[in-house]
Amino acid sequence: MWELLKSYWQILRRPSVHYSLGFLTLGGFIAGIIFWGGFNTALEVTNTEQFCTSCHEMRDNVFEEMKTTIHYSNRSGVRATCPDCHVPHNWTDKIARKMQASKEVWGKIFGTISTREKFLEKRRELAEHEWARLKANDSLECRNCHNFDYMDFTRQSKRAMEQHSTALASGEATCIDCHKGIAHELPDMSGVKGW
Amino acid sequence: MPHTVHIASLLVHSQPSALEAVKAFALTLPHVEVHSQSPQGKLVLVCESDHEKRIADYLDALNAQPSVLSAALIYHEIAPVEETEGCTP
Amino acid sequence: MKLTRRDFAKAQAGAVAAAVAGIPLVEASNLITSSDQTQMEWNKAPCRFCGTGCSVMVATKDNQVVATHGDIKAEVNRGLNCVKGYFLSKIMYGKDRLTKPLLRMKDGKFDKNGEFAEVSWDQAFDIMAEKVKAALKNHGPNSVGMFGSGQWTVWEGYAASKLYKAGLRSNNIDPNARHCMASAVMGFMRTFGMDEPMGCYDDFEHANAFVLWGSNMAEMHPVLWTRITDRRLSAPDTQVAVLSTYEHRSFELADIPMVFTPHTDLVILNYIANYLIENDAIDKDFVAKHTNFVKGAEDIGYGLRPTNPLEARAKNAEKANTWEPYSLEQFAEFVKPYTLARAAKESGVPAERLEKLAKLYADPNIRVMSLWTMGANQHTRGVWVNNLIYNIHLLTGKISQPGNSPFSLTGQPSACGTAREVGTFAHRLPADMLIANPEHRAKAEKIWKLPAGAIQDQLGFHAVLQSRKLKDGEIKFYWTQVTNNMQAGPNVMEEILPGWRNPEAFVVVSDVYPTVSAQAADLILPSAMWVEKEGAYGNAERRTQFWHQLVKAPGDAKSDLWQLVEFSKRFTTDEVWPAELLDKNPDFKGKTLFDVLFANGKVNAFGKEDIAEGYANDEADAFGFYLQKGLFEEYAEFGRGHAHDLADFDTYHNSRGLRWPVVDGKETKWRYAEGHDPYVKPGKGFEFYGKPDGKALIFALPYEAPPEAPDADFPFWLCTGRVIEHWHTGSMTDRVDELHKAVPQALVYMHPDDAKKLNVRRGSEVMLTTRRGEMRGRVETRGRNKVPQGLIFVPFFDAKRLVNKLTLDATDPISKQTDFKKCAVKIEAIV
Amino acid sequence: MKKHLLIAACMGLLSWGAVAESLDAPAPDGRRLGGTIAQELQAEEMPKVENKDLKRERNYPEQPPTIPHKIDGYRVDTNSNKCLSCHSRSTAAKSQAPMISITHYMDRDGQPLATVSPRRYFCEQCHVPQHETPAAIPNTFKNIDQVLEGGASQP
Repeated sequence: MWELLKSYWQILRRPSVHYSLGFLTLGGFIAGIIFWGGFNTALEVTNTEQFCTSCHEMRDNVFEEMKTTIHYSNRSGVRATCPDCHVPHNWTDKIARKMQASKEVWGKIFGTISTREKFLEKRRELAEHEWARLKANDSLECRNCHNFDYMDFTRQSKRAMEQHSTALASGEATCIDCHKGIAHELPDMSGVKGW
Repeated sequence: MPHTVHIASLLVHSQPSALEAVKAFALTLPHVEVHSQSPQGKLVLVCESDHEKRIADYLDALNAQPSVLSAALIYHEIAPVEETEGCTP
Repeated sequence: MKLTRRDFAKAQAGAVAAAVAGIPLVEASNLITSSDQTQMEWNKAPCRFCGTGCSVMVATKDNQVVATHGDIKAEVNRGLNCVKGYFLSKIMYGKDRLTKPLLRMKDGKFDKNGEFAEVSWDQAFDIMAEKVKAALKNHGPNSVGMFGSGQWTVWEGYAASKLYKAGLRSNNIDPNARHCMASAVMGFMRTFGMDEPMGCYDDFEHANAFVLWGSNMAEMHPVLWTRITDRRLSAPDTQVAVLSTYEHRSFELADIPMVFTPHTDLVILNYIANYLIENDAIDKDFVAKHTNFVKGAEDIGYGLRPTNPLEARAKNAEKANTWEPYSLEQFAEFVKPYTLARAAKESGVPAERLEKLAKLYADPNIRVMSLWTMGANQHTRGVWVNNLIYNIHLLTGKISQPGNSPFSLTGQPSACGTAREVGTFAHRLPADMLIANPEHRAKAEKIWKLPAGAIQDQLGFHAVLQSRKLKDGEIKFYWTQVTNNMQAGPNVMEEILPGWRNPEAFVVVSDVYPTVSAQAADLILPSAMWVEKEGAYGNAERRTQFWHQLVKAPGDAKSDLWQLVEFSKRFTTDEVWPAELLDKNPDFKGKTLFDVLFANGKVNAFGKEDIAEGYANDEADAFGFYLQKGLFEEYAEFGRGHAHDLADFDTYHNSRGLRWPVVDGKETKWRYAEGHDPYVKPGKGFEFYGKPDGKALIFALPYEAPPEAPDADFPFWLCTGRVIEHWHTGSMTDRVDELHKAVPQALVYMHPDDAKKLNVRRGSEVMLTTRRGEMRGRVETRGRNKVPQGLIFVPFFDAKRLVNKLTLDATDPISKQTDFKKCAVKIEAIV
Repeated sequence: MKKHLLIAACMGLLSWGAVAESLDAPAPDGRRLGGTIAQELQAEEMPKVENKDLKRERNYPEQPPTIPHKIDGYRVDTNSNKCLSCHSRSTAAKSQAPMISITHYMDRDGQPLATVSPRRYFCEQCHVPQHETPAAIPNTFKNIDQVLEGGASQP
């Protein structure tokens, strides 16, 4: 066995005899593009609602709950899909989030939230991750669409205007502080500030 | 903008045992008079103010009293000051 | 004294507030008016809406209701009302209030297709009497009919029943409680031999698990829901299980939420019985001492017309309400196929939730209250569902004890007090007695001081049958009071409307507003309502509550009681009783029905001086005696000494109601239990004395398929029901601005994915079609109800959206109660 | 044969027409237009919820105030109560929303509690938003002020 590995290693180590350097460089480059493209495509595929809801855990829980909310259907038809809110748009953050997602694959395989009951049990924990992430990045994914600079307060209700022009404007609060549970149901909120 | 005066009456329903205490508290509020009261714990307050905000504040303050069951605005009239001075109805 | 305008304004401000508070204006400036003029009168009255029976305080001033609020002293609601109850002040003041009798006329004469014109009460009664006499003479007792409701006051229902059953000698009188409570009644009668719950609302504070079988109490019994919420949120071990065919507001409090496929409640209930037996969780001692096992008849049909193929196929439609002896062992064998796996598969509820539910009942340390209303009762196997719920409580002995309580809720304010206790059904007499039983008839004749044989043995028609008989031309005269069957009854287009518009029939509707029923009538009588008359209601926990007349009815509007009693003067015994009966009892000859029924020495025994001081009583003024008291005291004779004891009349005016049986001035909270119920013999522990041997029955009953289910042509389930803001057909609540603006129209609740498939969206107009009719409505994919795919929910309060054009007039074959919760519907976009 | 069919069809139409007419006889207007029971009229558009945050006059002091704003997506269940995020004692100052009344802090027996009474937890049992739609039927209810002014509501 060891011998076999050794011989393979030697083959790999040996400089190429048959192919030109140019071919190898160019070939490597092209292969790189193909590989990278594939990686990105795969990444993009996992970044769609279709992919998210291909698992029943997402489809039957959070996605089902979202269907009756304003982020699913509203006057202008601009709607948020799962990754719009739950996957960072910035590349490094995205890759970091995707790495975290490997844990979710693990969860899927072992059925951590395979039933509604299990999901509800874990909901507070899962929600807290999202709140913490959005709190830390100042609700970046919210702001990708809801940009404070372009909010026309006169078109908001009095209540909204008051909060947005004070707490939000001063940076005292960020979107997620008040807008928890707008797209999905909430876990037990005891101890959560503002609830 | 003409200077206005706000005249309002509030109906305060308190626990009968605490009526006197509530009354005493109400009288600490500026420009508040006790109009009438009943042994069932009801108190009618009349207040004047130069701004409606103050009336709302009074209501909130009364509502926040522990023995007050409810305090409600019953009557609210806004009149220009000149009209309210010196003429008989 | 010189007064400034400011002083004046202040005086005015103070006086108004004092008036609101009901404080006499002592030493305060009396610029506006004197204190006796600014004072409001506060009186108690039960709420006009659901069967909860909340007490409200009503303020009146100058013959008008000016305010209402929850009665702090009432045990039922302790100061709370629901949003409808808080707006009771406004229900009498809709601008289109009926104030004059209206008759369809052409050229000064009645014409079935004529326009409504004002007539006098005399003219109205003339034509009614003419039609009744002709019908009775030519077509027999069941050619005259009456349809009332659990909104009749106790004495109105009693007077109507007496007028029909004893006066006109027709048992053809039924209440709309038939659409509402009949399955609960038959459930009680079959299992316990006696109607109405053994427990009471005190159970809410004692139970630590609540199971809602198809009920949406958060919207339909909101004040009782506050008691469950109170218990659930303040005693953390408390659990709430909610079962329904769609997700509604009660799910907001649910620990065990369960959305099941329509009709599979039968499977779930049998699974629980199976679970209890297999896990040795039954109370063997209780079961041996206090129960018997029986097997009920199967394949009993669906209460459809006999010509319907489904009905013709049913083997035991004729003997649906029969059973044979059985044993525990046989019962265990019978429920064995109802396994957890089967229940989960057929109901669509996850197995772990079903098991959790079963454990609530199995655990001897958990006190369980089961609650149900229309989900269980409006069901083609509604009686079975009631029986199966009792099975579980009897198997575990969780019954008739504080907190252990199978509790059948009611939909109308006096479904229990009037419809059931007075027995305004086509087969019943007061105090659970039956027309079919000769002894019961004899007893009624004796109390009513009538000759033997005055009450006929021929049963009347039940609600759905009345509609069919109208259509078939067999009912010639039909009078409805306090109900709106054209909107609330099933299959309007095929069965009800054609019947009412049948030229053979003369239809009278007594109502307060031009309801859809009034619009379809031939004669409309303007009624007095709620505190415009003295009344009594009986709520779901056996509590009888009274109220005084507080204001006068507008215009010529008269109470239903006045209408019934005054109408009885139009008949003499010779006109409506057979000669042989009169020959045997010559004393009765030549008398009016008023003399025989109401001036009989009992009903007119109390003079006007008995009326509490300071209260008006328009009926006493009209007839010269305290009619309500006389009727009540005569009626109470039926139940006293027979476990239906009512206290004396005046007691009720001075209390917040009492729960019968009231023995020696004491009410009964838990029936059938020693120490609580005076009718249980000492040493028995429990005694279900409605049955001859004191033992309740545990029924073996299977799952049977519903009469109609979605298919390729009609692919959706249709479920109908209510919303919290409106009561029943909305005739009162839709005339209150705040309630109308809260829920302006009936919407078609639909799953967003279904909407997408149908190419419609929220707000789209759709045409709903069933095999019986069609209705246009707007789609709602959000909001309070989350329906599963394949099912839509439409409330029935909206007179403009008559969802009962779609429903099927299938009934439970035992109770004859309609199933408004399931039929198959097709949905198409209107473009 | 053809002729017979035609006559039969005409008869059918005629009798259908006659039935439809007699099903809908003239009647006074109520919540439904008089004489339209057998017809299906277009369903009204769904109105919007009034969202002006303006307090509305109450009919009497004991009336629960209606909600002057939208409540879409405000969850109230065992996990959370969004209404209390603004209207509870501790949050009202910050939000400047009216604090729920003192009665909401009492139990069944009128004893004051440290927090909102559980029996009052589900706000929408008493408080409802209002849609931008006219009254279905005008209501002639008169409040105490109007009654004292001498206006009688009864016809």
